[in-house]
Amino acid sequence: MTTALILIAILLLGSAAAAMLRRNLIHSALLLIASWAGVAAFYLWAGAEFVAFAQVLIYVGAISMVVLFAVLLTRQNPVAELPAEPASRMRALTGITVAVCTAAILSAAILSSKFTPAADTAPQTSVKQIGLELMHRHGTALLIVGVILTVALLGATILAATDAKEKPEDRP
Amino acid sequence: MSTSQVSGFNTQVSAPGPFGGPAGPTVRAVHDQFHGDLLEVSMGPQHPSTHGVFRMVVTLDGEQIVKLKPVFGYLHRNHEKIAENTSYLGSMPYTDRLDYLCSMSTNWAYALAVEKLDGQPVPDRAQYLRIIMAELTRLLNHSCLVGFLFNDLGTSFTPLLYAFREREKILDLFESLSGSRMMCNYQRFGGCRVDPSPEWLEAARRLAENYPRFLDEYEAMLTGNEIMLARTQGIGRLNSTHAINAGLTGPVLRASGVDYDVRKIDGYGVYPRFDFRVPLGAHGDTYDRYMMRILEMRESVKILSQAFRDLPAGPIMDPKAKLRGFRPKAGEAYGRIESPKGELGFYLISDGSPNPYRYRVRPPSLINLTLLEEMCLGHTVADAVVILGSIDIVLGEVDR
Amino acid sequence: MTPLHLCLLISTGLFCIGLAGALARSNTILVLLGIELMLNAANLNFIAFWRFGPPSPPANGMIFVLFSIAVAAAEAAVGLALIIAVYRHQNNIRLQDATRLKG
Amino acid sequence: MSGRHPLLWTSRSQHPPLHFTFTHSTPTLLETAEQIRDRLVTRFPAAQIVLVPNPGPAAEHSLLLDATHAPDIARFLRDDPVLRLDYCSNVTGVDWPDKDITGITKTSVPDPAGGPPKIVEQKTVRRQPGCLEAVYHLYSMALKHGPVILRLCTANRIDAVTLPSLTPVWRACDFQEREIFDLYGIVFEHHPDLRRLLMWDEFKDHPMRKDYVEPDDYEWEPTAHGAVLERAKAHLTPATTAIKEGPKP
Amino acid sequence: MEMSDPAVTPAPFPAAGNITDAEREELRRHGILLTSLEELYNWGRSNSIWPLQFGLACCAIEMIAAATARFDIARFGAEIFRPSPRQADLMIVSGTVTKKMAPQVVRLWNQMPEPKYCIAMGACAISGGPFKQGYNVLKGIDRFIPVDIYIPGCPPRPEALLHGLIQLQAQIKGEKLTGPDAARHTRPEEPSEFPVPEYGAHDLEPPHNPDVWSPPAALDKP
Amino acid sequence: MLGSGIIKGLAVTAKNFVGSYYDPARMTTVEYPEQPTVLPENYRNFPFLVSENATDPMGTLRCVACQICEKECPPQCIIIEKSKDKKPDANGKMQLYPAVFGIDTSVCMSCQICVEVCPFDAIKMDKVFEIAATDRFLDLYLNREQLAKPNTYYHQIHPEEAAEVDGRLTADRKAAEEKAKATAAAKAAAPVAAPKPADSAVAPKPASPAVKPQDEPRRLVSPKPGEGGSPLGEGGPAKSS
Amino acid sequence: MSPASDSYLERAPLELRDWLVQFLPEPLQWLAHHLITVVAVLAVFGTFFAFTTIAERKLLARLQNRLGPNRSGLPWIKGLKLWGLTQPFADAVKTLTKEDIVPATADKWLHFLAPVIVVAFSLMTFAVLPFGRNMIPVELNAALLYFFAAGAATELAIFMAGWSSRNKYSLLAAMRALAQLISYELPLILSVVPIVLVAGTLSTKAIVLTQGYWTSGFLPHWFVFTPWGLAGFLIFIVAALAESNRSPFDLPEAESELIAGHLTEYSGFKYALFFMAEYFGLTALSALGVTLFLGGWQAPCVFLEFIPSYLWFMLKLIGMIVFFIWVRGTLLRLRIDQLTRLAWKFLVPLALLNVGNAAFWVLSAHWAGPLQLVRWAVSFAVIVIPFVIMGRSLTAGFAPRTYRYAS
Repeated sequence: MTTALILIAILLLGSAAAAMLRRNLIHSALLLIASWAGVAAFYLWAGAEFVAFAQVLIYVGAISMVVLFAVLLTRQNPVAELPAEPASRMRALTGITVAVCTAAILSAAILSSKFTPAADTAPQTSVKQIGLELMHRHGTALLIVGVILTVALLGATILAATDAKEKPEDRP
Repeated sequence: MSTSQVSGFNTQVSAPGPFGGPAGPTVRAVHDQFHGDLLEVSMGPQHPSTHGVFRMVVTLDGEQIVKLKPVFGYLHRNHEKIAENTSYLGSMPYTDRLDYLCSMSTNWAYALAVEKLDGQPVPDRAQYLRIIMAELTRLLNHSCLVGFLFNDLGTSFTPLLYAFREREKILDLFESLSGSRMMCNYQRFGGCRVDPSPEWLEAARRLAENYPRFLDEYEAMLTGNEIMLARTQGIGRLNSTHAINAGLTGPVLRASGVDYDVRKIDGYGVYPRFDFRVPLGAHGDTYDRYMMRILEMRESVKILSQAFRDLPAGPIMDPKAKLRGFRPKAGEAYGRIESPKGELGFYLISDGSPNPYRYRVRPPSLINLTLLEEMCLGHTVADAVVILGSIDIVLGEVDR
Repeated sequence: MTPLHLCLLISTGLFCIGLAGALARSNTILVLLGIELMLNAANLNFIAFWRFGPPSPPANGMIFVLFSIAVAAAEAAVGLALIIAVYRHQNNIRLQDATRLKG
Repeated sequence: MSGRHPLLWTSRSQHPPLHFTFTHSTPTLLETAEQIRDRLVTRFPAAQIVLVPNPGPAAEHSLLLDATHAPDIARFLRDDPVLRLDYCSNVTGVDWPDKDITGITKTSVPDPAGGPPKIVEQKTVRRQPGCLEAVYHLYSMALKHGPVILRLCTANRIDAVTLPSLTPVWRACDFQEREIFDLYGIVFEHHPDLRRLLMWDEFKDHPMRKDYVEPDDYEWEPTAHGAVLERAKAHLTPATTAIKEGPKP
Repeated sequence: MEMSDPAVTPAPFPAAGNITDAEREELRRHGILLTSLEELYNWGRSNSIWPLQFGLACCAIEMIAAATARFDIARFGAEIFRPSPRQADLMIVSGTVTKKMAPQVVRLWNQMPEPKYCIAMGACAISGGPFKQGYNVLKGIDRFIPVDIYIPGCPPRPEALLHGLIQLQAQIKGEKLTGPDAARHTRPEEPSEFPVPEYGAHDLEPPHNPDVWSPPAALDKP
Repeated sequence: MLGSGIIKGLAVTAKNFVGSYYDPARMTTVEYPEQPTVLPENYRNFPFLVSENATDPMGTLRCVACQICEKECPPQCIIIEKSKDKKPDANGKMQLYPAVFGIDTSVCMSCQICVEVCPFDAIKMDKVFEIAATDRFLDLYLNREQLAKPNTYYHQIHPEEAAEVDGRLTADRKAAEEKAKATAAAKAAAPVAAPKPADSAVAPKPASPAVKPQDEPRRLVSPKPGEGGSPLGEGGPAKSS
Repeated sequence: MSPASDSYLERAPLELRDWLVQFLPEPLQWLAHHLITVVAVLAVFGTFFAFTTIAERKLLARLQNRLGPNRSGLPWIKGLKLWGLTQPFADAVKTLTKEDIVPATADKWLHFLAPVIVVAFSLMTFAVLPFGRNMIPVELNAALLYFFAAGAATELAIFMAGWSSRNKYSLLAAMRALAQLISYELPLILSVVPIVLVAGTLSTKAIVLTQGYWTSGFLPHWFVFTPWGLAGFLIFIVAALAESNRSPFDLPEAESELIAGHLTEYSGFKYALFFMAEYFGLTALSALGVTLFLGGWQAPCVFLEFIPSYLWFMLKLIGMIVFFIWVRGTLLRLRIDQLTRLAWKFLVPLALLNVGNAAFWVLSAHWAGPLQLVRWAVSFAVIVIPFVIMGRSLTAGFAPRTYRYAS
């Protein structure tokens, strides 16, 4: 059980870290997709089947496509990024320092806290149950999310589709 | 001759990297204009839809064409040079290989030019036979062209194979008459080579009679198809003024609404004795060019039925015509016919020797490509392929 | 160490990788992807607590994750549209160059 | 000028039109070539326009224009309401190499002895410089007549090989003039895109010229005769002899 | 490996008497295994010849005709004309190869994966044919790439192409994997890619590839 | 309505699908190697030489090496060398014969001009098309022996044409014989001149032995690239301009 | 349970599996159980793939009035033709032994990974398809979601293939593949939503079971026989064609435009993998269509139930595939902008309306008598009227023309 988790974690973290390190944007995007797939695997491991598939469908099937499209549309040089200038090296250093510090603090906090032991089996939740929950208890939230999505997509379309040239990629 | 000037014109676009990296100067200029990322694709000379070894250097913005330069010469077989070193008769089989889909009409064009050069009369029966061959060739060419066009539009060969099924029937006729499927070498100066038997004529008549049935089926298959309409209507529009100025001829010109058919204008052969109509398009787009072919085929069937009805008896060859040692009088002549692709002309200068001094082919396929770029600009790659298909080129004739 | 601890640590790792990417890289698309990773880290937490945490209303964790995914999708769409707009404008996607709001 | 055109070198122009039956008709020209020439001469007094007769049965006479006025004349022909030659069907390049013309002048020398005058033939060999020529066949689609044939001649075949391009007048000349540039080496001034059309860009020769010599990429041919055999002989060592008979089937 | 052909007595063994029956049996089995593998391999390749969708001139039309209903090259499993050379097994050089086109043809040939075959269809592809007097016509594609089957004719009938294809199938079926007469593609020393000629000022450079093509000086009397 | 055109198209292909099972007008596939190709009488592929006699093809060739076809052949794929001596032809007239007659089928464009210009009906078009080969020179260059086919073969492949040709030839022969008779009579009437034996020789003589030595197997001589002897192999980028 | 479910043929495959498993020790039985299933699915659909290719070639040939491959025979045996049925195996031998070329400039890893991923994911979709009564490899609650999630990854592989080849045609194909995926995933999923709505489940098994009733024994309650089901089925077919890159939506490998699209630089076995994946994808989508709309493994009439369920499933599957081949043999290709327009302006709105239609169907489930007729009429109208109107606007400006002749 834990072995599986650790394997998943290695896939997930490794590909995420590699994605952030690669110079080639397409490689980054593809590695990130692997990382998202790892997240889905984690959900599956945790017994959240529905969420796992939704994760794959939306992240791997949709968001990744938009990302790839964006990368292709904004390609400029064969080398994705120019050689690091001092300023950006500074940025990189700061960023990594901040991230490491955050990691340290959070890990300390997690390790020092105590949780009530979990149930042995995953809570059984059927798809129907999720649907009912969504519609009843979280109906308002669902509506709001729907509105946000619609507005965001409209905005994205308007942003990307300037000079009357409609591109299909703007509608994820 | 200033060869340095030649190289001065070498504005060949350098091959860019896979992502439009260091491209040629022209591409850069376009880049600044359009402010997008351009991709330069070289379509051909080996490409499924360039109808042979034609090449288009296409600059793309996304899928849209911002520049298209045709490159010719991959099938430049020096036909004209060879003809200038060969006797008049010896060039006849070479004309078969110009427009290798329509050897019969190319033969005729050449024979016509030589007859004009030498003042050679042609017996009536031969004139009728020539018309029969030319119109059969038109049927063959147009149905194949439509098949190829559909192929470019993305069918999996089905219409092309139906067209070739009918083509085989016509080729069988040609073969049994002239001895060869494609390279008929049938016309001679002053007549034709072989007189068809009554059975042959009967078979040809039956074929022409049944052809409309095939055409109906062919049209039912895809003419009304919504995808076909959307893919061809409004694509590659061409207005008549430009078309005339660019010297376009044949169905491509008539699709733009210009009434110009050499069969009617020159009245060569015995065409004035025939009752047929010339269809005209209104929009000058790919669909019109397609429909011109279909309608012309229907008119050809009419001409054929009249020809079979009126075919006179008599010799097929002027008895005074010479086969060997043919030396036309000094002078020059430009003979032209309405080949299935447009105006096919032969310009001959004779200095009285057995070989032509100058032998020039006016290739409709080449000149019809003059406006290819203008027709394609703003459309997508997929459309460019279709527009090219609708022009109907044969590389043997384009490059000669 | 309970599985929950492990899950949370993984989530922390993912979060910090995303954070580092978002802060350190100068490519706008990568910054956006870093943020996506951070969102995913949060989702991991939701599921981890839903599975191993104290009893809660059924499916709550999952529903939160679903919402989060939806919002992330919206965010990605808008973000990438912005990037394309910026690219159209200044012909590159370096973060440093996108400092002005006005063209 | 008139004497310079290759078609006028020999006595071809003396042939009267022939009578013959022609089963194919040509579209009639609204004006004869002479009429057009006369009209052009009045319209462009400075231009040199020569009628080049066609002695053959086709009898399609042509007009030889001088290079400087050619574009204007062409534009006039295109827009003239009587002619409306809106369609340039065919553009041909022709190479007329230098040629030795043997002229025979007969002079009758009165016989000093008082007999009938003796006719003395004197041979003069004149080296006629050649030229490169572009021939344009014009038709009218609007009025459905034609052809009017224009000829343009370069000054010589070596260095003065420029002619004005008529592509700005008729777009139809575009590829055809490029082809002539490629194969004959006539440089068309003001052509929008004068590049080689058929041969590759690195190619240096003009293969349609009469004096073009092909690169000798000889290979053994079983049926070599004539020119091929001559070429082959240069490659055959004395030891090898080509023998054409082989085994029995 | 010498035992690829069971009909040939194994040479490296000193004498037949020195091998035991078991060994002989072993050898025989090896041979049979190899030959049956060879047969399977050749069967697969000969029945699945995918030509490159590549036409040059008049013969290309007859090549298309061979693929159409009347002649139906599909019966031999060869109707999958691949537009990309990467997936093609057979290059049918159908028509006149001009000097301008020759580098492209060689390039396409180089792009094809082994095992690959070449049919020169029609007079022009074999020798330049009627156009061989032309200044821009290559006198036979075998100047640059090796040709397996020549189909004369101008153009050859579609049946002639089918006949050529059947001959090629027979040739493939007879190919050996090992031994001195092994197929070309199994011998590493045989080149798979050939130098692409360049456009020169007067001609292709070089006008032919001497490694591929050495024309006979003459048909000589012994 | 949207889709009606598509359905119509589907109906057409369905009709063809069904039709391909019973309608011979639709199903036109010929199972080529098994089903022999039926060639029309006029079909032409490559030329062959007509000989009168199947047993002695070389001796009875109609060809008199006039070399007209060699000159007229547009791609120049025929080579003829005249013989030094003469042989009687079918009419008994002494004629030259081709010592060498070769056709390079790898060049021939099957235009039939050689047949048309031949005044002796000596060269005709063959119908054999299954000649795919693996060697360009050994297999595709046809020599006299390979080209010669008897008149009976000609009758077999072009029956009508051959009958017509034969009719013409016999008419010619008769005319020649009558003419010969007439001259003989005239000569007989004339006091001088004894009839030459060749005039009455009807049976053609067997092939001249002079030809024989050439009919030996030929061999390809390839230049050896290593030996710097023959420049033939190189060909080389010889620039002549 | 109907008596048919007890028939020997019906139970045979499952019992064979159980019989095989019982020989193994207890802890391995679970593994073996699944392994056998996987192997069986692979074997059946591998063979099915092989015969689909030959069927496609033969059917296309017949559509085009040809014979098609008919003489491949067998190795070692001369003179045997076997109607060309062994053709795919010859192709397999050939492609497997063909040289594998990786372009020098290509992204080697991605170039290698793309075909692997595409085959893996297209095979994964088979896991949730019920091939027969009780014959479903994995029973999942969210099976439909799983199917689409796995299917989404295949287009990603096409993108990888196109991009990593460093060929311009491939790159164009990659862009097209992305645009196509983004456009058609939505109508595909939306066309399935009504099923989920009516059946009330995402499980494929349950969806098939809800279709397992008949009116008077021969009118099956398949979803395709309802107005919304028919509309959904049509949308599904169009979207499935697009998803599996089949004509008229074969834009990524549009032969006449982009040589071979994303496959341009693939040779040998990798090409074969793509080829395989394309057919697996087609088969999987057809199987899903059969499951969702055509009653899955259910027999069309009660009295035909004696035929085992898996045979019914196969029969329907073959029918779907034949239809797809027929379409391929007839239609021509759309352009990329028309493709996206068709998706966004036609299929998506229609599919959304169809969801509403299905909702109406559920709400009006209790209507009886003459109201039943009203229910059908309304449901039809909700689909047909927008279809006609939107179809007209989609083809606005396009119509066959009449022509004049020169006087």
